[in-house]
This record gives sequence, structure tokens and C-alpha cells, in this order.
Amino acid sequence: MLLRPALFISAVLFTLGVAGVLFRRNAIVIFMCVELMLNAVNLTFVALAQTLGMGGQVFVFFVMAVAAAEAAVGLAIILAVFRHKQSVSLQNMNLLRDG
Amino acid sequence: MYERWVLTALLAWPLVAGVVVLLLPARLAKYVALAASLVEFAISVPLWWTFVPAGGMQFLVDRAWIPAWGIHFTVGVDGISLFLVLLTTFLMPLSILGSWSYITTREAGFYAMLLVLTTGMIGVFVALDLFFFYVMWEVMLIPMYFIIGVWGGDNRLYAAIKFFVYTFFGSLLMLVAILVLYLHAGRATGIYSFSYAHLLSNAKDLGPVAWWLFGAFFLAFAIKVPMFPLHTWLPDAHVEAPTAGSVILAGILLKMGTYGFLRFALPFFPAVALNQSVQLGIVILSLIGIIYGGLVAMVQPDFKKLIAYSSVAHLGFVMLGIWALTLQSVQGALLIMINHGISTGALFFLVGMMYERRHSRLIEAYGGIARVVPLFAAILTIVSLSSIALPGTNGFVGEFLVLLGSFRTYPIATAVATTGVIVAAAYLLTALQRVIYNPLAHPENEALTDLTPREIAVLVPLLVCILWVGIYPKPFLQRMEPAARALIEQLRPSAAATAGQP
Amino acid sequence: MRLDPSVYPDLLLSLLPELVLTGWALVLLLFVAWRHKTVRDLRIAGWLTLLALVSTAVATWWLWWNRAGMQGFVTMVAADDFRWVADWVFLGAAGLTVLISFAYLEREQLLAPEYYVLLIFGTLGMMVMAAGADLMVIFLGLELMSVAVYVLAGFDRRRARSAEAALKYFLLGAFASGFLLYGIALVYGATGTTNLGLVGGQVSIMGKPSVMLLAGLALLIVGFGFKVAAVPFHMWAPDVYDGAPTPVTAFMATGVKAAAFAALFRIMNQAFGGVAAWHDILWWLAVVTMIGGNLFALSQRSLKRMLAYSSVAHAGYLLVALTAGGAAGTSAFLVYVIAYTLMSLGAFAVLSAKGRAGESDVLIDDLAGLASRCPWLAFALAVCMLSLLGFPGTAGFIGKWYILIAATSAGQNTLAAILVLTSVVSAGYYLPVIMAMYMKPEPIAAAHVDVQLDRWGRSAVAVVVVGLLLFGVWPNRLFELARSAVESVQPTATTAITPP
Amino acid sequence: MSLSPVPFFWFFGGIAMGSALLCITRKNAVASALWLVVTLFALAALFVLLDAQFIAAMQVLVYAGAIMVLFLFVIMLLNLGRPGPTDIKGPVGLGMAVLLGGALLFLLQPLTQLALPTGIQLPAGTIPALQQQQGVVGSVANPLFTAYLIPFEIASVLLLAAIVGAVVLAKRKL
Amino acid sequence: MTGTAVDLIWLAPALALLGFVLNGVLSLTRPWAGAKTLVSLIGVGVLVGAFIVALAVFRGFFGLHADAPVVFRYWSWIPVGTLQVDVALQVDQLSTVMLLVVTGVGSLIHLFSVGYMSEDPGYARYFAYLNLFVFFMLVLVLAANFAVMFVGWEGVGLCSYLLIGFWFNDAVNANAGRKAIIMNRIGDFGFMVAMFLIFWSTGSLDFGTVFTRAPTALVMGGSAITAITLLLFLGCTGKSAQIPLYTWLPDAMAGPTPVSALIHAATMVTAGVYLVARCNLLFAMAPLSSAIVAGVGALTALFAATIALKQWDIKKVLAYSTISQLGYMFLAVGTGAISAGIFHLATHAFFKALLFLGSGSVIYAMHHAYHATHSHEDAQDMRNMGGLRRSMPWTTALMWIATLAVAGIPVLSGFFSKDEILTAAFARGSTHPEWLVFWGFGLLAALLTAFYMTRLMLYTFSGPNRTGENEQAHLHEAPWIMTGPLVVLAVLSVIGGLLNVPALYHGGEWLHHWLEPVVQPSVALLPEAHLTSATEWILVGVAVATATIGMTGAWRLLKPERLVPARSAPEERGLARLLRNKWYVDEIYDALIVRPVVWLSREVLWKQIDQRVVDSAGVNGAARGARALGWANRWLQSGQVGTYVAVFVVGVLLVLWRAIS
Repeated sequence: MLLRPALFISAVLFTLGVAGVLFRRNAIVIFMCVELMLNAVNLTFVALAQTLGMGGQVFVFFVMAVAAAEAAVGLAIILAVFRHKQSVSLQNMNLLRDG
Repeated sequence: MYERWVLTALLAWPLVAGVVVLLLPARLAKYVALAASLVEFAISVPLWWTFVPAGGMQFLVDRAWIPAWGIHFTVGVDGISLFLVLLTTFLMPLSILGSWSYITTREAGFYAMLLVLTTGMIGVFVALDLFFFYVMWEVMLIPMYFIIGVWGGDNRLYAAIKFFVYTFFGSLLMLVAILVLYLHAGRATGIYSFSYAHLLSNAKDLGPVAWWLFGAFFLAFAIKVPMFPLHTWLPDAHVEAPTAGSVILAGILLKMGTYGFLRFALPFFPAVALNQSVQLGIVILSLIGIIYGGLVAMVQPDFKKLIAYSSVAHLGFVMLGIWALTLQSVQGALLIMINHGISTGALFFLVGMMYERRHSRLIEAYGGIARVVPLFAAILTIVSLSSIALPGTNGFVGEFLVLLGSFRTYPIATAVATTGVIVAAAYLLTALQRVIYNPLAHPENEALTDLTPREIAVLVPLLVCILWVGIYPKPFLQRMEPAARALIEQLRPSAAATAGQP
Repeated sequence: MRLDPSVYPDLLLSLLPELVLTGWALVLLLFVAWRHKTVRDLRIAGWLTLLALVSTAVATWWLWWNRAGMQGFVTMVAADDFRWVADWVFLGAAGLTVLISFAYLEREQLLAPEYYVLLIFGTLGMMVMAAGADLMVIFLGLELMSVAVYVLAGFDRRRARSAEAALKYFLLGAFASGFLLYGIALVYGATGTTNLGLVGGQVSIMGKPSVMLLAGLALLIVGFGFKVAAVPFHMWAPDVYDGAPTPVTAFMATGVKAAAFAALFRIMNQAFGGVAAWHDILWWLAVVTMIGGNLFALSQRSLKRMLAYSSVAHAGYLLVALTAGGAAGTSAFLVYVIAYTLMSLGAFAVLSAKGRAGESDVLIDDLAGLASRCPWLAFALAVCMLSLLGFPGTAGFIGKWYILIAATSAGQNTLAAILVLTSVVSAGYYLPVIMAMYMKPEPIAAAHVDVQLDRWGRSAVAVVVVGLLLFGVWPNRLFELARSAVESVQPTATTAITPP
Repeated sequence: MSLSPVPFFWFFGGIAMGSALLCITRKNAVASALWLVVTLFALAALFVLLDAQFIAAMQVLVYAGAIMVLFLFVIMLLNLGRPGPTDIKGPVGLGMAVLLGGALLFLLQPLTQLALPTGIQLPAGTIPALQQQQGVVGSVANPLFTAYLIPFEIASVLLLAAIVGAVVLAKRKL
Repeated sequence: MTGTAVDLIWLAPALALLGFVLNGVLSLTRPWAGAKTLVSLIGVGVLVGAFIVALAVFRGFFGLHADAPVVFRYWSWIPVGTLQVDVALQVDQLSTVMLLVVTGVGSLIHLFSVGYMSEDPGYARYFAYLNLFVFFMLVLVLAANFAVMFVGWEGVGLCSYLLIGFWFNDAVNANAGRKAIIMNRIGDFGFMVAMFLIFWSTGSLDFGTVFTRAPTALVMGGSAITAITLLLFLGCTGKSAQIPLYTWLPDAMAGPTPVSALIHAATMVTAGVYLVARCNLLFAMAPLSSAIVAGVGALTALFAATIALKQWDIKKVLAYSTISQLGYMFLAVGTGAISAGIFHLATHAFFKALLFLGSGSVIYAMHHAYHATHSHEDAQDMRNMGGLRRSMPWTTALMWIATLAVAGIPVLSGFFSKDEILTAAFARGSTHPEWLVFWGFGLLAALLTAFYMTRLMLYTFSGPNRTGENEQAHLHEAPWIMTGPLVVLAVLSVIGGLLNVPALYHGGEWLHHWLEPVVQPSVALLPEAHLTSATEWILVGVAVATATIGMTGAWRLLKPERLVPARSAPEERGLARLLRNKWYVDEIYDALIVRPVVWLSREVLWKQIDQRVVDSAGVNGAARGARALGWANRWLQSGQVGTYVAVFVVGVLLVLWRAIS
């Protein structure tokens, strides 16, 4: 009986994550918004797991691993970019474009 | 024995020779290429005698190629394709000889391209498997693209890509049409094969799809012919291409379109092709081609462009003849296909020879040169006369047959088409006058040298053909007749009975 | 040979290629940790990588030879010919990438052997994707591949462009995998499982698919659509391809795309074979991708970006094969993937030879007169271009023809027509390359003196060209391979008429 | 104590959504990060309510702990404490975010209304029973090391790859 | 195969062709010592040979008393289905007459040319063309079917083109040649379509078959036969310079004078008449067409005569006179008096050839005179002549004979032939009144003919000389090789009448009877028109009166001594000017047809439709459009991740929406 609220909340969180990605320019914050999306999905999994079995929870476990891995790589990339531009604002990321 | 290997040899030999030419040192290129093309011609000549007019498809070879799709390497020759094959092998040595001094850069590449082109063109004419046909149809595109693009005139890049994209556009739609036919036949019979005979016998009850398929085929072939609104690639390609390129373009490539109509578009979709409105449309387009082509040719300042537009007119006659579907008109169309190859080829050679001397294709760059180069003038006159279908030359026999034959099916249209004869005289004789007659305006023309022995060697065979076909076309007509008759019977059982009957 | 996943040795056996490759990855990691200074180290690492790939290919071949297949029901990985063939494509792409990397890394002074480690991890991820019979496995494989490729894209850290490419790819990639994950969650919710087979079963029980399932399906397609760079999820591709080191770009354009397609293919056919909706969605994706990719490519002046857009267009063609479905579609898909891998790798290889500093500067017109300077290289590029154009005599044509057969036999004549028409458009940007090389004079004398491939790069290009021409004229073996792969992945092979 | 979890659920859910909203709207990156941490904690609470105590624990340890700390660390390292002028998009960006987000939510919202097909549902209380029997950790660990062994291994490789990648990108000289 | 000399018929064209080939080769080799002699020997030799063959054939055929043509099939030319065209020659009464005229007159003119062209650098080329012409002319008159006849028909056109433009480095000549062949082509268009109609209605193109099948296959006076005959006649108007296609002939005078004599007076231009005579049956079956033929003939006769009144160029006068005389012939054949037409054809060949050659030697003299003084006066303008009788008495005398003949003064050949035509026309008038109008035209034309011919003679030979003081000395008679042929022609012009002395004078009407087998079928179909001998005598009187009035009128009115040389001549005004400028017909054609067509072709068809519409808008337009769409993508592909995300999400929404709904 917690399923629907859970699904609703996760949908909202997911949307917020997407909105955040759309709304922000700071690479790190955008990445955090992505993490938010992942967590929203986690909520869905856990909620579903309650009625569908442990598979969902296990999945969340893996999602965390993935998130960690992405965080490691992603932040490293952001660092690398920062070395060049002294900024993580995506506004300055326009070397690559149709020209 | 000869029957078994000749076509395969005709296809394989130039390819091999082309590769060889490419690998040999450039200075040898033209000699090797000429030798190779002469050998090719020698291989093809016996076709003339061994061909049995009433024998239908002959010299058949059939080998599995891509069994997964029921694709075979199937080739054969009948009265329709025989002469186109011979024309190809006949024109190639002349083109090579004609490029002798015209081509000065990257010779190896050029002659290799010519040889590869030969394979492609012959392949198109002998293919009896639609996949193979399509492949060949495209394959001959690349060499021509390079010939125009690398050795062409100032505006060659534009002309080359225009030529390529135009043709590619048409042929790709045809490709889809072929596939639909293939699947249709496959579903109907359970046998999936691209074999011409198979598809032909199962092209029935397509329903409305037939219209789309015919449209696709029509587009592909009409672009090549070229028919009126789709012709604009031709002037550019002709003008920019080097002499040999123009000769082959006009002499052979254009015929692929009309050949396609005869071999595929008409037999596959007779119901559509002979539908009243379709007939009307095509006849009107042909008329536009004849008259419009002639009139536009009349005002061209560039001799090559003039010839290009005159080709549009000539091919208009062919289309008319094909669609009139009487024995005379169809054979006339076939004959014009050959004549146009010979006469227009010769014209392009002549223009090319002048270009080598004066580096100008503009008509007003000449004038009065008959006094300086009488031999050139004489030959140019004869060729022009054959091009305007003067009786006694090859041109007349073809146009006479087409018009006489078509008159039965479309009297009014044919009467209009006949005025094309007047227009032809108008544009070609005017050009002739402005080139070789009139006062010798440009002093630089005073020093022009007359034809060299090599150039004469290029032209004489063509002149011989012009007179031969003009005076004694019987051998040609005999060999065509059964094929033409078969085609008509197959398309119009009703007309077949009265084919040629008044 | 039937393998029972519930038995441990069988399980290992079924994962033999992956295990072999992982093992090599660890070996290489050790080696790198020990030697990572000189050019020679780099070379050795490269050789070890090639060795790894070859041995993996052998392992795969062994399984294929023994007709390895999964016994029983619920499994995490599939063992079927589709997987083996896909693995070969990935391994081949990786191998060719290694070959063209040798000279490149040295020229650009990227003396970090980790490059090869990451290459292997990326390949491993692809293989996992192709193997995965469970959304979870596929997801993890995809992440493994992505993480490795994110880093590779940004590998040339000294150049801002490379770093920027990595960032764009990473951010958008993570964003996309969020959607993918959500899609998986919804599918899980709709069917109670993430195993493709079971999902398929549930779907067939379900009859009319539930909204949740459809939403999940949609988000799955989005997630993979991003990886294959289908319009409108393609926008990262031109920039990332442009910024990444060229060998990596080649790897992305071929391996990554192929892997994503392989997974998508498996999912659609095994899990959603019974759902009609995805055909419709993919139909639209295919159309816009073909049109978009080709039109956008038309206006590019930089060779690298042009190739990037062309890879988008080719994703469209592959989507056509996918949409057509059926046995014909599947084998057409495999054939085309192989052809496509060859030709775009070849193109990128030549590009890497011509360019400097990440080839950001190579315009199409910079190739002017290449033919007279290095005829063979020009010839190779010309062949690749013609093959990309789908010109008869090349593998590209065979592939396209196969896709057309699949489409038409599935009654998708419109799709076929759009495909050929867009191919005509593509002539508008492939031909100028040939035109520049053969028909334009060298802008300055010695414009191409510094153009050279080392012998490995040359051998790679040679392999590509020979392959393209061979398959273009004699594709029979290719077809047999593809067809044998089809039955395995194609439970509903009867949905479409299959040419014999 | 048979207290209905629903109110608690909404309570924590509200916190999660609210703090998420703040997370994406705070100019200051650090603030965003901290609000995200709050969201994660709230989610952990929801997990507990959904009988996923172990996952909740992991959420707190791994996510709120390790990952977010990493984020904060990087933010500080790059000295982005102060909000950058271009960090948040203008009204246009806002409008687009609201519009597209709204549309997305509108499309996702029906999902929250429908019931799962009964065929695949486990009888209520199965999970708690399982946890009683195998323990909270065991109930997760058991499938993890049997059915989900392969993904587990792949995940380990994934992490390894991530480490290598991070090292490559971060180390001083190539 | 008759076993007589008739079998040698092929030899006649063959000889001419041989001459062409040999001389053609010689013309391309660089000139050497004996070349000219050799050329003359070949050129004239083959013609004389042909003439001898012709005589032999005639004699042989005469002996056969055949009333059906003898047909020789050499090889099958265009055999397609039921269309079986053979290369075949046929000998019958009509063709033998033509054969004799062509080869006979031809030989004389060749002979004349030897002198006339002796100093021309293109000597060999000239004879090559001339021989080729004779070849085609013989093919034309000997052909056994329409197709082969068409070969000759276009062949002679070609030769006239080549010979008119013989001095091609002068644009005027080249233009004249082009005009001639294009005008002829217009006619040939009619000929061709007529052939198609004939084939599809009778199933053959052989004269024999066609004429036997025609009465059954075609309805007397039906639309089909009318169309056929009218189209054939269109061909004739082109070839024989009748209204409306006559304008090329005067310009054709740009060619060497012997050419004008041979092609544009004696032989080629009469081909049309020959064609109608050949197809007399068909025309007889189409009364309307016959009426049109006769009408156009009569009108042309009058119209051309009016123009001839005011021409100053001596050859132009003769050209218009030719047109007018051809009009008579068409009046004759249109009326059905085939033999009369052929009769006039023959006599006209004699005296008109004589006139032209005579004018030729005048021009020759004038030319030499001006050449000697390096003056650039017009050697053909009569205002520069005058009083030449003193320096060239022979020519004067001979040309006077011809003048009398053409004017129709009794006992000379022209008198008989012309009179017969007018009589026939008048006779038909009894049943078809419109013929009376034609007769009137004819009579009026006869008046004018007498007038302008006399004018020509007076201005050329009488009065004071206007050539110029220095030049006068250089004016003298042409060499014998030129005057010789004139004498022969003069004799023929005088006695030519004997060919067909009407019964009125108790003559044998030999030609009439000779041609009967050919004319027979049509005679049956024509209305029987009989005149009492009284009426005939009156008509004769009227004709003679007209001729004398014309001549004496000219004698009285014209004052040669008042004439001033061309350079100081005043501009005519009024009617004179109108006639001088040939009723401005050329200008009208130019303004109404030539210019519009060229303008249309260049400005509309080429520049607009071809280049702008089809190419720019259509082809390149499409290309540009595609490229533009590509460029449009650039503001999306701006490098801004934000944009990419937005597009991405939009894509997601669309896919989701598509999936769920």
C-alpha cells in the first residue's frame, strides 16, 4: 500500500533531477542532479521489491556501485576540465561545435 | 565453344587490362590500353556472325553468385543488346586512340578508367540477373565520374557530382523497385531469385504497386536517356568531359536508358507502360525532347553543348519509336541508338580535335576554316549531314523507320516530331556554317593544321559505318527483327498480329 | 554443447571469453603498474592487448565451434551465436583500434599504457552487453563500457577539446543511463523480473501490454538511442567524436554503437517480441535519424565531424534493420554492423594519419591532391567512402541491400524508399572527399608530406579495404555467419518472410 | 505497535521532495550538495519503511557518506564555494525546465496510479518473513551471491575500471 | 532485265558518282600541274558518258514499246516487316525524258563551267559537287519508289546547298545556301509525312504498287488522298520555289552562274513538277489539291513576274523569271495537262539555261573588266552594263533568241509550251470557273514576262555603256568553250517546239503520245474538256498579242540611255520600291517566324526554362535546400550541453508519449 506513494515520490524526484539538469550550468551540480535521478529510481526499485521480491533491492545495490564508479570517473573528468578552463560551468564548454 | 566464354571474356578482359594498365609505367599506358581494347573488339567481332537472329537469348552463361539471395551471374545477348555490345567494343579503341594527345596527365589512371568503364557498360547490356544488372549499372558510374572529374574542363567538379548524384538518385529508387519485384515473385512462387526470366514471368498481378515500380524504373532510365525535365545533367557532363568521355557518354551511356526501357520497364509493366495517359505523357515528353532539344541546341554558343542538346532530340526520337511499338518504329529506335552512337561520337571527336588545336569549344572562335583544313571540313560536313538524317547516311534510315512506324500509332505526334527534322537542319547547318564557312575572322585560325593520320584513323571507321548503315542497313535490321517482333508480341498481343501490317 | 548455469564449471565455461579478457586485463594492469614510462612499454602493452583480444576471439570461436548454448531457463547470460558474432565484431573493432593506436599515441605523446587497459575494459563491457540475458547484466555491461570510454574520450588530457569531449559525453551519458535505469525499473515493475526471457513470457501472458511496460520500453529505447546516437539523442556525438582522440573516436563509432545495438536487439526481440509498440517508435527514430544524420552531415567542412554525422546516419540505417525485425532484419543487422565497423574504422584510420592535434583541423578540402601524394591511402579512403555511400562492389552496398531486403520483405517500403533517398543525400558529402583527393590540386606543394601510417596502421587499413572489397563481391560466408546467428536470437523468426 | 507507516512515509517523502527542490535551486553548489544529502537521508528513511533496512544502511553509508563527501571534497578543491555568476540559467532556462519537467511528470504520473498485475505479486508480508528467516543482510546477500553472482562480479570489474580511469585522468603527468 | 540497252540504266548515275569520287579526292589533294585538265576531263567526261548512256537507254526503251515501266531492283535497302524498300530504278516514258534533259543540258553546262570556273581555286571541288548533283538528280528521276526518290530529292538539295555556298568565305553565299536547304527541309517535311500516309494507306512505297492500289485503297477526293497530295505539294513548293517557300531561289543566285543554270533553272527546281507528274494519278484523285496546285502555280507565275520587273541584278531577274515559269508548269500539272507541263519543263530547260549561261558570260566579261581595273563595282547590276552588244555580239544574239522563246513569240519553243498550258487552263475553265482566273493570271504573267525580259535585254545590251571608261576596253566575248554550249542551247530553244507540235497546227504531239502510258490513269479521272479549234485560235491570238504588247511596251517605255550607273542611282519610291524589295516577303518571314523562334529558343527555352527553372530552381535548388537544412542545424549544435539536454528531453517526451498513447 506504500507502492503508489513511493512511485509518485520517485517520479517527482526523477522529474526534479531532470529539471535540475535542465536548469543548472555547473557541471558538478548537474552531476548531483543525475545522482538524484538515480536515487529516484532506487526508490522505485525498493518499493517494487516490497511486492515483487528481493531482486529490486539487489538492483539498488548495483545501482549504488554504478553511482560510485560514475562519481569517481565523473569527478576526475571534471577536475581535468577544470585544469583547462578554471571553471566547471558548461557555458564555457563550446570548443566543440558545428562550425 | 566460343558461345560459352565470349561474354565472360568480354566482361573480364577489360577489367584485367585496366588493372594492368594501372600498374604499368604511365608512358606505356595508352599503348597497352589500345591493344587491350583492340583485343576486346576482336573478341566481340565474331558475335556478328555467330549470332542467330531468330535464336532469342544467346551466348548464355549462368553461374551461382550469391545463392543466399538467389543471385546468379547470368549473361546473354539478343537482337536488342547485340549491337549495343558491339557498339561499345567498337567505340572503345577509337576513344582511346582519340585521347592519345588530349590526355596528358595521369594517363595510366585515365586509360584504366576507360577499360573498367567498358566492363561496366557491357555488363549492363548483357546482364540477365537484375542484381548483376544493378551492380553494373552503378559500377560504370564511378569511372565516368572520375573521367569527368579528373580530366574534365574548368567546371568539371560540378558536372561530375551532378552527373553522379542524378544517376545515383534514379538508380537507387530502381533498386527498391527491383527488391519489391523480387519479393513479389518470391512470395508468388516460393523461389527467390533475381533472374530476369523469373522476375519477368512473375511480374503479374502486382496491382497498384506496379505503378510505383514502373515509376521507379522510369525515373532511373529517363534520367539516363535523358528525357525532358531530367536532362540538365547532360549538357554539363558533355561539355566538361574530355573527348573520350563525351563520346562514350553520348555513344553508349545514354543508350542504357532506352535499353532499360526496352529490356525492363516495358516488359515488366506493360499494363502501366501502355496505359493511355502514361503513353500520352511519354509521347509528349519525347516530343518536347525533340523540339525543345533542337531549339535550345540552335542557340548554344558552345559546340559541345549544342551536340549535347541535339542528343536530347535524337533520344526523343528513340523514345517515341519505342513507345509506338510497331515493328518499324522499334527497329528504327534500335537503329537510332546505334547511329547516334556513331554520328554523335564522331562529332565529339571532331570538336575535340579542334579543341586540341584552338583550346576553345565556342563556335564563334572558328569560322571559314574550311579553307585552312579542308579535310576536317569535309568530314565534319558528312558527319553533320548524317546527324541531320540526310538520306544515304545512317541517320536517315533510323529516323525514317521511327517516324514511319510511329505514324501508325500516333499520327499527330509523329507529324509534329517530323518537324524536328527541320529544326535539326537549322541548328546543325547553322553551326556548321559558322564553324567552317563564313569569312575567316580569326587570324589564329589561319595556322590550323589539318587532321593527322592518327585522327583520320579515328574518324574513318566511323565514316565507313555512317555510309554502310545508310546504304545497306539490311544486316542490322535482319538481326534486330526477331527480337523486336518478340518484344512487340509480348507487349501487345493484339498489335503483334498486325505488327507492321497497314 | 549445452551449458547448465546452475552448475559452476558450466557457468564459468559460458563466460569463458569474458573471463579470458578479464584475466588479460589484470595481467596488463600489473604490467602497466610495473612499466609505464617509455614508448617501448606502450608498444609492449599494445601487443599484449592484441594478444588478449586474439585469445578472447579464440575462446569465443571455441564456444561457437562447439555450438555452446544455455540449458534450462533463468540465466544471466545467453550463450548463442548472436553473442559470438557480436563478440567478434567488438574484438575486431578493438583490435583495429589498437593497430591504429600505436603510431597515434606516440605521435600525440600519449605515453600512458593504461589506455590499453581501458580499451580492454571497454571491450569487456561490450561483450557483457551482448551476452547479457538480464537487464541487470546489460546495464552493468553498459556502465562498464561507458566508464571506460568516458575516460578514453578524455584521454588526451593536454588538449582542452579532449577534456571537454569527455565531460560532455560523461554528463549526457550519465543522464541517459538515468533514463535507462528508470526504464528497467518500470519493466521490472510491470513484469516482476529483469530477465529477458521471463519478461518475454510475462508480456505474452499479459496480452495487452500495461502502461508501465510501455513506459519502461520507451525509456529503454531512449537509453540505448543515446548510446547509438539516434536523432534526437545524437547531439553529443559530433562534439564527442570531434574532441576525442581519433582512435577512440573510431572505437566509439564502431564498438560502442555495435554493442548498444546488439543489446537493444536482444532486448527488443527476446523481451518485447510480443509488443508491437517498439516497431512504431523505432520506425520514427529510424526516419528522423536517417534524414537528420544525412542532412546535418551535408553542411560539415571538418572531415571528422562529417564522419561523426555519417555515423549518426548509419545508426539510422541500422535502426531500419531493427525495425524490420524478423530473421532477415537480424542477419541484415549483423552484416551491416560488420561492414559498418570495417568502413568507418578505415576512414578514421586514414584520418588519424592525415591529422595532427586531434584532427580538429582536418577539413575535407585539406585532403586536396592526396591521391597524387599517397595514392594507396587515397584509394583506401575512397573505398571506405564508397562503401559508406553503399556503392556496389563494397561491403557497404551488400549491407544496405540486405537491410533493404529486410525492410521491403517486412512491408516497410516507405522506410526503404527513405533509406535510399537519404543515401542519395549522403553522396553529397562522401563524394566531395573523393573529389578533393583526386580532382583538386594540392593547395601547397608538399601539403601531405607528413601524412603517414606506420606499418600497423597500414595493415589495419589494408585489412579493412580487403574486407570491404571481398565482402562486397563475395559475401556468402558473411551471410552464413549472420544466418547461423539469427536462429538463436530470433524466437519469432516467422513474423517476417525470410528469403532463403 | 501497529502504527500505520503511511503518514511517516508521506512525511519523509515530503522532506525528500522539498530538499530535492532546494537542491536544484540553490545557487551555491555546497548548499545544493547538502540539500541532496538531506534528500538521501530522507530516502533512507523511506527505504526503511519499505522493509529495506540493509539498503537504507547502504544508502546512508555509501551515498550520503562516501559519494556525497567526494562531491563536497571536489567542490571545495575547485573552490566553487561561492556561487558562480553563470551557475543557474536565466528565466528562459527556468521556463524550459519547468515546462519540460512538468510534461515529463504529466507523462509519468499515470504510472503511479496503476496496480501491479496480480500474477507477479508475492503475498503480502513475504519480505518481512524472509528477513525474519534469513536476517536483514542475509536476505539481500543470499540472492546477491547465488542468482546475481555474475552481475556482482561485473560490478567489481566496473569499479576496477573506474579506479583505473580516475587514476589516469587525475595523475599529474601522462 | 530486258536484254536491251535499258539494262545499262544504272550506268548513268554510277558514272556521275564516279566523277564525284574522283574529283572529290582530287579536291582534297594539293593542286599539281595537270590536275585541272584531269578534273575537267573527268567532270565533263562522266556527264557526256551519262548522256550517251541516256541516249542508248532511250533508244532501247523506245524499241520496247513498253506501256509499263521497266523496274530494276538492285538490293534490298530497308526491309522491315511489310515495309520493303529496295534500291530500285525504273525506266519509263517520263523518266527517260527527264533523263535526257538532265544529262543533255547537264553536259552542256559542265562544258560551259570548264571555261567559267577555270580560274577558281576550288575547281576540283566545284566539279565534284556538280557531278554529285547530277548523280542525285538522276536518282531522283529514275527512282522506282518514294524512298529512293527522297534520297535524290534531299541529295539535290544538299548539292544546291553546297554549290550556292561554293564561295563559302563570303557570309552572304553561306547564308543563301543555308536558307535554301532549310526551306527545302520544310518541304521535305511534307514529303516525309506524305510518304508515311501513303505507306500506311497502301502498304507500299513502290510507285507501281502504290498507283495500282491507290484507287481501291483510297477514296476519290477523300481527306486521306487530299492530305497526301497536299503534303507532296508542300514538298514541291520547297523544291520548286513556289509560294510560300520560293524566297530561297533568288538568294541562291549567290552561287556560280552555271550552277544557277543547271540546278536553279533547268533541273532541280523542276523536280517538283516531275513529282506531281509522277503522281498524276494521286493528284487526279484529289481535285481540291489539283486546284490548289494550279492556283498556287498561277499565282506564283504572276507574283514572281511582278518582282522581276524591278530587279537590277541580271541574275535576280532570271531567277524570278524561273519562279514564274515554274508556276506555269504547276498550273499545267495542276490542270492535269501533264504532258504540257513536262513539255514546258523541257523547253524552259533549254531557253532558261541559255539565258543563265548568257548572263554568265556577260558577268564573266564584266567581272574581268572590273578585275582588270581593280574596281569593286557590282558586276551583275544591269545599271553597270549597257551597250554590251558591241563587245559581245554572239551572246547578244543568242540571248535575244532565248528572250523571244520565253516571251512566247510564235514558232519558238516557249510559244508552244506556254500556249498549250494556257489553253489547257482555259479549257478546264469550262467546267471549273476558277480556272479562268488562273488562266487570267497566266496571261498577265505572260505579259509581264515579255516586258521584263525585254527590259533586261535593253538595259544589258542596248544603249550606251555604263561600265566605265577604263573598263570598256576590257569587255569582250567569252572563250568558245563557253559560247559553244550557248549555240547548242539556242538551237534547242528554237526547235524545241517540235517535240510537241499541237494538233492545231497538224503537229504530231509526239511528247503527248509518248507520255500517254504514264498519264493514262489520271486522264481517265479528269473531266473531259474540249475546245473548238476556233476558240483555240483565238486563245493563240490573245497569247501572241500579249507577248508582242509586252515587248513593244517595254521597247517604248524604257529609256536605256537615261539609266545611271548603280553607284549614282536614285532610290526608287512607291510601287517601284515595293517591287524592288520583293514585296518585303523576306523581311516579313524574318519578323514573323525566324526572329520569334530564335528569341523563344534563346531567351525563354534556354535561359529561362532550361537554366533557371529546371536547373537552378529544380536541381540545384534541391541541393541548396538540403544544405540549408544542414546549416540550420548549427544553432542547435552550438556546443552548449544545455541545448543538447533540452533536445534530449524533448525526444524523451515524444517517445514516451508515442509509447503510452
